[in-house]
Amino acid sequence: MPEITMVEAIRLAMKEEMERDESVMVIGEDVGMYGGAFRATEGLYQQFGPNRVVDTPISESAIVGVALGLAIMGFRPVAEIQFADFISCGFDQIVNQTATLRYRTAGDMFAPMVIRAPSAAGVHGGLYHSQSPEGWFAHTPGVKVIVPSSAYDAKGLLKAAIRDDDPVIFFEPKYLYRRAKDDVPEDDYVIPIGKANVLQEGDDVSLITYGSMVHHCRSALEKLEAEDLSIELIDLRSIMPLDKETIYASVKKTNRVVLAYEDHKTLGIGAEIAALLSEELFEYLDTPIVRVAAPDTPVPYSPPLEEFYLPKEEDIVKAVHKVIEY
Amino acid sequence: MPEITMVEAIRLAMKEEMERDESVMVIGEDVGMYGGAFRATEGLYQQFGPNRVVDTPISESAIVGVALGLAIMGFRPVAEIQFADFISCGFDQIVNQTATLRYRTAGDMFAPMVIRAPSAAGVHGGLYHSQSPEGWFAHTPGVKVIVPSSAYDAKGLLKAAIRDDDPVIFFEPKYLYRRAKDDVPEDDYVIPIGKANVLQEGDDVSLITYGSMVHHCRSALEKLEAEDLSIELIDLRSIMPLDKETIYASVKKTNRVVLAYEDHKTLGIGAEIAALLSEELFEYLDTPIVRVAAPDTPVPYSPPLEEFYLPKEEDIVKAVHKVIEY
Amino acid sequence: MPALPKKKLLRLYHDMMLTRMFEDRLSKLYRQGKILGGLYLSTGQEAIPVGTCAHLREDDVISPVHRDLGAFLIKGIEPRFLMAQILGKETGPSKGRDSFLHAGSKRLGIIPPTSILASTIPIAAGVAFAFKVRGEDSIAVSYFGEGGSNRGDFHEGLNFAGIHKVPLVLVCENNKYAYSTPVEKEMAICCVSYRAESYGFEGVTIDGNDIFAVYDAMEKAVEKARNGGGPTLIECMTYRIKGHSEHDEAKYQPAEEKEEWKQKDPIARFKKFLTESGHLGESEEQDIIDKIASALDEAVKFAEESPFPPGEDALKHVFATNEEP
Amino acid sequence: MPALPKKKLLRLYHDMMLTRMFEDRLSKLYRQGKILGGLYLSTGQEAIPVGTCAHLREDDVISPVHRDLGAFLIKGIEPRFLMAQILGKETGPSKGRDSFLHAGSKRLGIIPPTSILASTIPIAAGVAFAFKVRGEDSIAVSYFGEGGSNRGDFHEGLNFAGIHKVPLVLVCENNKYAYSTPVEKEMAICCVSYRAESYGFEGVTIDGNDIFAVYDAMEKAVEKARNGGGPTLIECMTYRIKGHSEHDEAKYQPAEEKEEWKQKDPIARFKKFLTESGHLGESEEQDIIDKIASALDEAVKFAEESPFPPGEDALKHVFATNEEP
Ligand SMILES: Cc1ncc(C[n+]2csc(CCOP(=O)(O)OP(=O)(O)O)c2C)c(N)n1
Ligand SMILES: Cc1ncc(C[n+]2csc(CCOP(=O)(O)OP(=O)(O)O)c2C)c(N)n1
Ligand SMILES: [Mg+2]
Ligand SMILES: [Mg+2]
Repeated sequence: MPEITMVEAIRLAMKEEMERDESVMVIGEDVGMYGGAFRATEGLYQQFGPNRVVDTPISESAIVGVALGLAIMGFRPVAEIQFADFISCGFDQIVNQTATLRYRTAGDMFAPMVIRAPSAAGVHGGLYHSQSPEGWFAHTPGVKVIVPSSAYDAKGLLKAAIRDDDPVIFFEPKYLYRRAKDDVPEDDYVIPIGKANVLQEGDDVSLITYGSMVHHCRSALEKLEAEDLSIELIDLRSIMPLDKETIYASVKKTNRVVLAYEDHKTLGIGAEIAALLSEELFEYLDTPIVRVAAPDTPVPYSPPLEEFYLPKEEDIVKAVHKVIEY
Repeated sequence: MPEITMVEAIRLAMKEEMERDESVMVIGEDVGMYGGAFRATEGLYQQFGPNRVVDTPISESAIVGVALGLAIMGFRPVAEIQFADFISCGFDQIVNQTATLRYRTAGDMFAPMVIRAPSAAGVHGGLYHSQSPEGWFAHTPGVKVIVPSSAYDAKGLLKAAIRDDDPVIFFEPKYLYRRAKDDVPEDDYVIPIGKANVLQEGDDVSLITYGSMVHHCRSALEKLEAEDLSIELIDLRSIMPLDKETIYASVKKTNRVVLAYEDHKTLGIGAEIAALLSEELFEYLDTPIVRVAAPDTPVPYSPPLEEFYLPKEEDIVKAVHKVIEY
Repeated sequence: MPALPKKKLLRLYHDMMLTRMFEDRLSKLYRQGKILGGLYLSTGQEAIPVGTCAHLREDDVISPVHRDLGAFLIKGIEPRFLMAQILGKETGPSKGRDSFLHAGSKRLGIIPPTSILASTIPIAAGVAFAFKVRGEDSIAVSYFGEGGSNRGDFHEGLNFAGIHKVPLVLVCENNKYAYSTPVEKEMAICCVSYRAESYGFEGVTIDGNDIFAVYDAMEKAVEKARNGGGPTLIECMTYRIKGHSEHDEAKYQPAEEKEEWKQKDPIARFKKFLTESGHLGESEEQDIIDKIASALDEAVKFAEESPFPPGEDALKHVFATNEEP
Repeated sequence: MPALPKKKLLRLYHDMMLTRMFEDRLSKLYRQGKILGGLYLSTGQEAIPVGTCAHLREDDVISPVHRDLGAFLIKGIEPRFLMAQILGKETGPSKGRDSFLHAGSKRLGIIPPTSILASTIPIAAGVAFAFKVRGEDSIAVSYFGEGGSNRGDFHEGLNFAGIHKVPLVLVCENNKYAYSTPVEKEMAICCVSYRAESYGFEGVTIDGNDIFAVYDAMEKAVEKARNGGGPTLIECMTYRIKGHSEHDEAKYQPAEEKEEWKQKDPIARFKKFLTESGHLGESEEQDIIDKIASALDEAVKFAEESPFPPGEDALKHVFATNEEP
């Protein structure tokens, strides 16, 4: 089992799915001969040709719309938005056309398609190469939203997304593209959408997170190791649907919750989890639910600003202490 | 003080502000001679002429972008999106251009503009004439979001929005356009953005809501009158910024919370309020926080479906009972 | 010109009459309060869906918009199901889930419109691209108003279609108004067809009230599309005789203008031709009208007697996982 | 053609050299790891911002994009401030808040670019509309690549500008590539200027590597815009000599093509003219270069010595209410 990076795992997932199923296509800007801005589609054009790997003009709305047309016709397009920050340009096609298709045709038509986009900050991208738009889409009925945190997960989740009969938005934390490395099996495996991953079991605190924050949580846990705390670390993997079962089971055990996410604090997915818990698991909560998230500002560029902006290891440590010492 | 409808109050606010300040303009589809799809701009073209009341082609992205250009040049445009459901077409101009301008220029440039749009359901509009998009924008740093519930508030809040130096999205529940009627002063008054309105004081439950749900909450309260409960009814008016002060003061007193909103339950503004309370007011909460909201589906058309979809008086009554009997 | 066999001519006439009479029923139902929400009629524009859809096969796919009621019928939705759709009934294609003509059919090749104007253009381009990728000779047809042609999706959709030379026919219904906005305020040019040049394919402007002009232009465009020649934009000049929707008095449309265009009514014009050329006798016409009328009676009856969907169905069909079992 | 006084000619030459030399410094700083994020250079395209901005007044407003470094300088941002901007320093116009050329200035009339291509076109149309409403004779100039011209905002922005005949000049930099995508895959036509016709105004295609062609075309367009004649689209044909960004080796650009275009370098070409026509002697040239070099030394020094903004400033400037006191 070779160790590969997240971006390689993503490429492998597409390659294998395209080999397995003729209806899988790739479409987006520079995804063809060039292999994509982050090289996620490298080699696919050469292997599958221009009918299955389609370069588009700079037209995010058409990228989504054309993919939707293909999906209606039985293809399984994987559309790439070059940076998640530009998904705003295809917003209507996603929320009003794609997300609603099954609903408004009472199941007669549906959209088995994936929209992939490199997201999140940590690489000095500034306002327009750093965004975490998952909150908008988690609020939009009819699309699923995934953010992987490891190369292994990325492959299995992307395969699940491609095989899913509903539209899936797949945000790839670009900070992890080459930093996250795993032994990734070369054969076929699928990680079900909507299932969180308990990365570490524990009894004292449920630390719930996803994406690049998983890594900051892990290093926070290392810091906390000396303190003899038993922390359950949960990687959501799917932002929507949420794995309530896993979350609730954990909170019933620990009675303390820290939510860590890189999206803006206000109405990031942590808000929904906190709301669910305060509604459905009230009697299990021994302490306030603490959120560690980015502030409600755009993502700034300059290193000290971005550093300040991003939720960090020490914020997580502090939050854990807060619920422990409450 | 004449009794006027909400849509008349909105028109009056624009008229008065245009008389007061030459830099106020109106721009949108059919807003000129025709006076707007809901007649909110009726008479303005005749009074202020084509340089200040501007008909546009069907181009929501350009409507927002042109308004932003005008705002940069010192105008105070009030842009109308014919239905809130179409705001998705101008999404990038709002979230990536308008909302960020002040931030990315470190305050050198800013966007004193208003985007008005008729929103929400209850008039058999189906998927595309019924949406409540406030959740997306409350999650977007740099824009303020307002939803009035009465003619009186609509006038005062719209005036505040027009005078605000930052972009304000002003959603007008079209269900209330002609149903909400108040004695509205003909003279100048402003209702500050970010201040909630305590419509009824009470000690047992904080019932927090906004928009058309205010009216369903009121009728729920009538139903509950016989039960000798003391309910504090709060109309948020501003979805963003939230009036934490008023909310917190109420919850500290009542220790029980019901959140009622017409937006989708998941990541509607109630999620944020619940999260804030479970984080910052944990010790004051005696019961679970109950949310009464629309389900996570598009808004269906047919009367029984829409009726089922919309959160109702009886849901509010049930939720109040739930927290009281907990 | 009309080297068409009588049967074909009468079929076109029938379809135009069906559209007109269907909409007249809707107008009545609307006044009876049986249609909730907006009602947008195509009175005076019937030649466009009829003359274009006449060339389509079952495996072709259309994406109609709000003033294309005729297209739904000709592409195969039975009047009673369309009527049920418009009344919000369980038996309509959307099962009451969306309003008016927001109805699609995978089997019949109909992409359901959404209200978002022009948004179906890139989708139709994607459908046409699918045919091309598969090497099939089916085509896609995308309808839109001149108003919708000002949205970004028009630009992005046509550009993609032009680059890939997909089998797509773009039918623009230029009826001089977008809601209250006259065409001069929508664009600084006379003709939407000029815009096709920006995307490397042909655009033509024709008399949309002349069924033969529509029929002929579409014939060429369809043949070209089926044979790998890529897209064509057909701009059909017409006029919106009624208001934007049934609640719009449309005082902004000058009375003389309206009168002038009433004289150009596509059905009256076609009927004159058919009568004068001996293709349509009085009793034949009465026959057509009677048949349509009784079909519509049946359709209205069916729709009115159909149940509304049960409220709790509102929760279905968001994802595959909450489909019916 | 060049009936320009020597002083003006040398100013143009200076501005092109300044752009080239500024970018060469950036390239070095990038390799030293001092520029974080992407670096997009305009090597070979310098005549476009220089030849167009030469006609602008302080009260005119530009909306440049990522390959318009020259425009920022000519419109008045001092080299040291622009350098500080690019290094993410507190002393840059955005105070380190956004990257690279994402810098604006209300006083100097510069709309800051965002990465979202073409999005500034409707904004510039709004700025131009503001001038029209106020009856002022200032103009707006919007820059974009041929790649960006495929986005919906191009269509919506130009359509609005055409309807209202606003004083707007649209400068398209057609450098044959959008990132790795060659122009044939971006559109099915040769020239973006064709698209102007869709909006009722003139589009011209010129040699963007010929400073005189750029200067002349802009002169006409600016005069027209100032005098109520409405927008013009000027498409400047050019070529991206370097990769899309400094990390892109651009193997997709054929070597011969690149070589061919290197021969058409706008600076070398202009220099040849200036030398042959006796406007530029060797020592004069050295003088210009020396002055620029020392200005750049100073700029780099200033930028490097400038502090980064303090981290907690990240929370400022979201709303007026959290401005500095
Ligand atoms: C994106 C969008 N903006 C606005 C509307 C509101 N609206 C519905 S129909 C219409 C006019 C459409 O004009 P046109 O495209 O010419 O079609 P017509 O109604 O004339 O047939 C408008 C503005 C809409 N449905 N979608
Ligand atoms: C809306 C959007 N989509 C994609 C990108 C990514 N991107 C940045 S520059 C570029 C190519 C731009 O090409 P062009 O407009 O021709 O300008 P050039 O770089 O050639 O000067 C792309 C695709 C972007 N910045 N914005
Ligand atoms: Mg029209
Ligand atoms: Mg280019």
